[in-house]
Amino acid sequence: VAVPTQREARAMAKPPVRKLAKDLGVDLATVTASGPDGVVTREDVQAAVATSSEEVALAT
Amino acid sequence: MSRLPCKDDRVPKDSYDVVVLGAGSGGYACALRAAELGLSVALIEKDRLGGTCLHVGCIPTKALLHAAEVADAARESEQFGVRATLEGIDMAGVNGYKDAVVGRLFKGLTGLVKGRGIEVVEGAGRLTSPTTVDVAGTTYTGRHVVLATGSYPRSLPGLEVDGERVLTSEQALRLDSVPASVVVLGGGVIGCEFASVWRSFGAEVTIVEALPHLVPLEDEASSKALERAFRKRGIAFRTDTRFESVKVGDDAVQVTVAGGDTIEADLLLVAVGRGPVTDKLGYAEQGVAMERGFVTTDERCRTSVPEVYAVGDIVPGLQLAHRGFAQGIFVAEDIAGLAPRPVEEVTIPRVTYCEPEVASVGLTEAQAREQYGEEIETLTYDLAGNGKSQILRTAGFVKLVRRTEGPVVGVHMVGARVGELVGEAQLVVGWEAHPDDVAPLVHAHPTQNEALGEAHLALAGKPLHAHS
Amino acid sequence: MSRLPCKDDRVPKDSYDVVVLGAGSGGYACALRAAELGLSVALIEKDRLGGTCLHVGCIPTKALLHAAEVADAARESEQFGVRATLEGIDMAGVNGYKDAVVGRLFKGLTGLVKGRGIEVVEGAGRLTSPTTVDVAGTTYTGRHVVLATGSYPRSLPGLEVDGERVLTSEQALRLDSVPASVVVLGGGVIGCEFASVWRSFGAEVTIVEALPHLVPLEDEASSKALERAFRKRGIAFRTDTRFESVKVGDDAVQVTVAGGDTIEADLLLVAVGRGPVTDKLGYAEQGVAMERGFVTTDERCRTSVPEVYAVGDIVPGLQLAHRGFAQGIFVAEDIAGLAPRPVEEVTIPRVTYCEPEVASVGLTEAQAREQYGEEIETLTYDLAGNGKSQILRTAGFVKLVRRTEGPVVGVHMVGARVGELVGEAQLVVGWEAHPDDVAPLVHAHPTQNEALGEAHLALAGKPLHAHS
Ligand SMILES: Cc1cc2nc3c(=O)[nH]c(=O)nc-3n(C[C@H](O)[C@H](O)[C@H](O)COP(=O)(O)OP(=O)(O)OC[C@H]3O[C@@H](n4cnc5c(N)ncnc54)[C@H](O)[C@@H]3O)c2cc1C
Ligand SMILES: Cc1cc2nc3c(=O)[nH]c(=O)nc-3n(C[C@H](O)[C@H](O)[C@H](O)COP(=O)(O)OP(=O)(O)OC[C@H]3O[C@@H](n4cnc5c(N)ncnc54)[C@H](O)[C@@H]3O)c2cc1C
Repeated sequence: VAVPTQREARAMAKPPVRKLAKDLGVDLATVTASGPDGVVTREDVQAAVATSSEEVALAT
Repeated sequence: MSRLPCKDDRVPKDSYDVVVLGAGSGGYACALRAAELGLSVALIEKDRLGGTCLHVGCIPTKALLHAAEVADAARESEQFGVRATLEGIDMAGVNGYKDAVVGRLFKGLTGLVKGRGIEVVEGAGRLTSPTTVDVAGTTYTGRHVVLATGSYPRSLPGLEVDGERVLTSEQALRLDSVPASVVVLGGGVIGCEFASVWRSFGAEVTIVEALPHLVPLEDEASSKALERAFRKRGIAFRTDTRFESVKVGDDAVQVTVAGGDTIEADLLLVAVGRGPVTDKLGYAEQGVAMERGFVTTDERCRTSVPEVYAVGDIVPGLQLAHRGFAQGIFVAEDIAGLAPRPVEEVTIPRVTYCEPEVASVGLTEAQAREQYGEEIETLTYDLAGNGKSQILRTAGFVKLVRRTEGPVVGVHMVGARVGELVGEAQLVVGWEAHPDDVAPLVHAHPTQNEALGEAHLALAGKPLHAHS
Repeated sequence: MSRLPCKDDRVPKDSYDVVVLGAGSGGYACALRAAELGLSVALIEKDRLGGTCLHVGCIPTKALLHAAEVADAARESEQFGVRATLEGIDMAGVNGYKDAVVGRLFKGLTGLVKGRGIEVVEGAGRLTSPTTVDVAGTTYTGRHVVLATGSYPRSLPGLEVDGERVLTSEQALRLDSVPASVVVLGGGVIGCEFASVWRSFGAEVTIVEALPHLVPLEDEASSKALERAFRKRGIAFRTDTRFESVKVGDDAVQVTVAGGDTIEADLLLVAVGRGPVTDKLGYAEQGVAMERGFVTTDERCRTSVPEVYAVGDIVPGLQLAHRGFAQGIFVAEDIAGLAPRPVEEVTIPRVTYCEPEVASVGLTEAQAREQYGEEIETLTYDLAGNGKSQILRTAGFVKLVRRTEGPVVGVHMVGARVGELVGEAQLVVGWEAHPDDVAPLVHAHPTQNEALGEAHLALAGKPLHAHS
């Protein structure tokens, strides 16, 4: 099950961004990509973190 | 792993998926990758598989440069407590070594090409239609034709190369003795590499360069550092200086530069650039768009004629073997329908293998400023702070250029052996890493690549062995 | 950029944010980073700033190894057409060179530590409470204490180091002549490096190693390649062989190994590992948990006592200077409240700087198999196909270990100068890149880092200069 998502992830972002997402606990598959050819950018990952922490803030 | 069509169902001898004209870096890489992807390939070469790079370019020059390094090591051995004496250079021995290296790699390449079932056609080809190349009366038809005829050493108007006293790089590679003195016309990569070799072999060398700096395509900091190092090595150079004329005597040349100064030497090397080999090959006649002799293409290596691609030195841009490889591979994959991503010129690493080496990838500071205005930051880490560089007794630096708060867009390095650091630098630039991404990956101590690590640490605001 | 507290509002002399005990790689890196982050720091050192690495470790050994390289270059110069003669090794000259390198880096480090406003305390410290270290009667109090007292060369039970004929690495660094013959006890990193130096300097060398391979922590392929290369260089070794005893004579040692064989030599180097310097320093007394003399910590370098951290060689794991740096930086940032990410041991690069070099990062094939079962793939690219390695006349390989369809988890390399390639390799492993990520970034030709590129191309299913 893990293998296909990994392959997806690989296509979706450059290695340092993937690593960043992993470190921040962001699932790349859930991030809206803004880069060319559907590539997830660093900004996309950071936006995803901001959104999720806002959601957390709203929920509490 | 390979998917070669088996011998029996191979397409007729004169009809192929791809016909590649020229078996240099660009052409053979394209042929290898195409064959690997199951395409039938004819590879036409009038001289030897491997082209300029293998026979009269990258490989033989780097062999000379290594012999030069060995000579320098012996000459400077006392500095390290080693008692060795440099008695001289045996050019027959140097050439034997160089030719053995070329021969071995040539054998390897020949085996590789054969092993992948590529049809190698010996002879000079000519484009006779968008899908045909003629070689000595035989027509080779391809669904696609890839032009890869490479480049030749240029001269200046009125400057005649005689192959005796006035040489191109090709002839300079075949000298059977070390000249006592040389004038090198052109301070680009090839000129600086030969100047470096000859100086290490004991010659008096003067470089004449019309532009304001040596290796003028590099970041200005790199040019200046190289000039400093060359000055220390006793390599004379006159930048901002135009060549005017040369008088060839029986055993010397007299070079006159703008202003009237003259320089005498045994030899004159003409290293003023390389022109495309595209003349009289039928390209223009078949409607392939050209510009000053070069074949123009889009970023997908497509010429103005739909069936015809072009790769390598005949396409305007960096004249480097690995750019040829990359373009060749790209075209093969494109033809095979893999929809590859175009080769980004800016992520192609560049190395000048003189002593000290100059290496870079990405934008120079000036280019970055042009592109991003004031939104850039630079950081220079001096190799004086790098243990391994101190051990090698080399001077130089690692300079990073980044977009403010953004990725590293350029890496520039000068110093002995820094050419090997460009592999790491190209991942950083190619993957658009931020200094913060590199910072947690602490580098091996004591290496020169540690200097790259320190530079990224410092740029991320966490200098370790650097003054903040 | 630095945020040093200005002199006037500095905390009282005996109370600090951080008290660091030991100024080796781990300790001084921690102090530098802490000061940079605005913390007040006392750095206690009984000997010299820089510790093992700078004075009797990494730096002096690598200087010897470079002198060895210069000697080899002279000895083998004829192969490259250079007529040079190696007359001998002038150990006074070698030591002068080595000491000059150390001296220069020591000066740089001293300046750096001073420049950041760190209070350097000279003397031997002892932990007297979770927040205090005593030095010759003065108590230094820290909100946090960082233990970084490093390691010392171990011996075997019954094997007495006399500093004359039976030496540790520390004494071996101070020899004033080249021994005619040496037995090296221990085929790990330090043993192999000294063996390599002495062989290059002309000695007969025999390594005795109890485990089945030289550099036994490396991938087995690397060990085997090193063994092959050492054999060719005439370095004898007996693996799977236990040391039994040594008889020290007036001008020789006689080493007896299990089974009864004896080996005679001028000297015996004991390089069987390094033990932690933790004895009688108050650690155990203050309740710091220990294991076989090492201070145990969690992945955040915290000991069992909340205020006390430990970094470097006293913490079980890789005994490497840059691991010390990384841990020191980590602890400083942790104390400063930056919530840094723990140092991942597996992304720390490892280099053995003998000739040929051995370099690696990540998992060995065996470790990967243990972790992922059959879900791994490996690829070995032979340096015979790499132009630059042919030019250097070196043999070796680049071996990649990846998870099937997944990232590269290990890179292993053997060959002259491959230590410099580990910078790129560590980005690949550290950023968990897939071969497909590396493949489009075509490497500079002709470099050795090209071999890394070719290996990734091949593993991505697109071999260029490799048989598929
Ligand atoms: C001295 C020197 C040093 C260099 N050092 C380096 C270096 O260190 N690193 C680097 O990256 N680059 C280096 N280069 C540049 C590198 O050699 C070129 O970029 C590279 O060879 C270009 O490849 P190519 O395939 O475009 O052309 P080429 O290698 O020139 O190959 C073209 C081939 O086409 C053949 N050909 C031409 N016309 C015909 C025809 N009509 N029919 C059949 N065959 C034909 C030629 O015989 C030749 O074999 C160096 C060049 C020189 C001159
Ligand atoms: C021959 C050799 C070669 C090596 N080569 C390499 C290499 O190439 N690359 C690499 O990464 N690593 C190498 N190492 C290992 C490296 O030197 C160590 O990993 C590193 O020095 C560990 O740093 P540390 O801060 O833990 O300890 P140390 O460097 O040992 O520093 C500890 C310091 O604490 C001081 N100290 C101890 N007790 C007290 C006390 N009570 N009071 C005050 N001060 C005290 C000591 O004087 C010393 O300065 C080599 C080691 C050796 C021996």
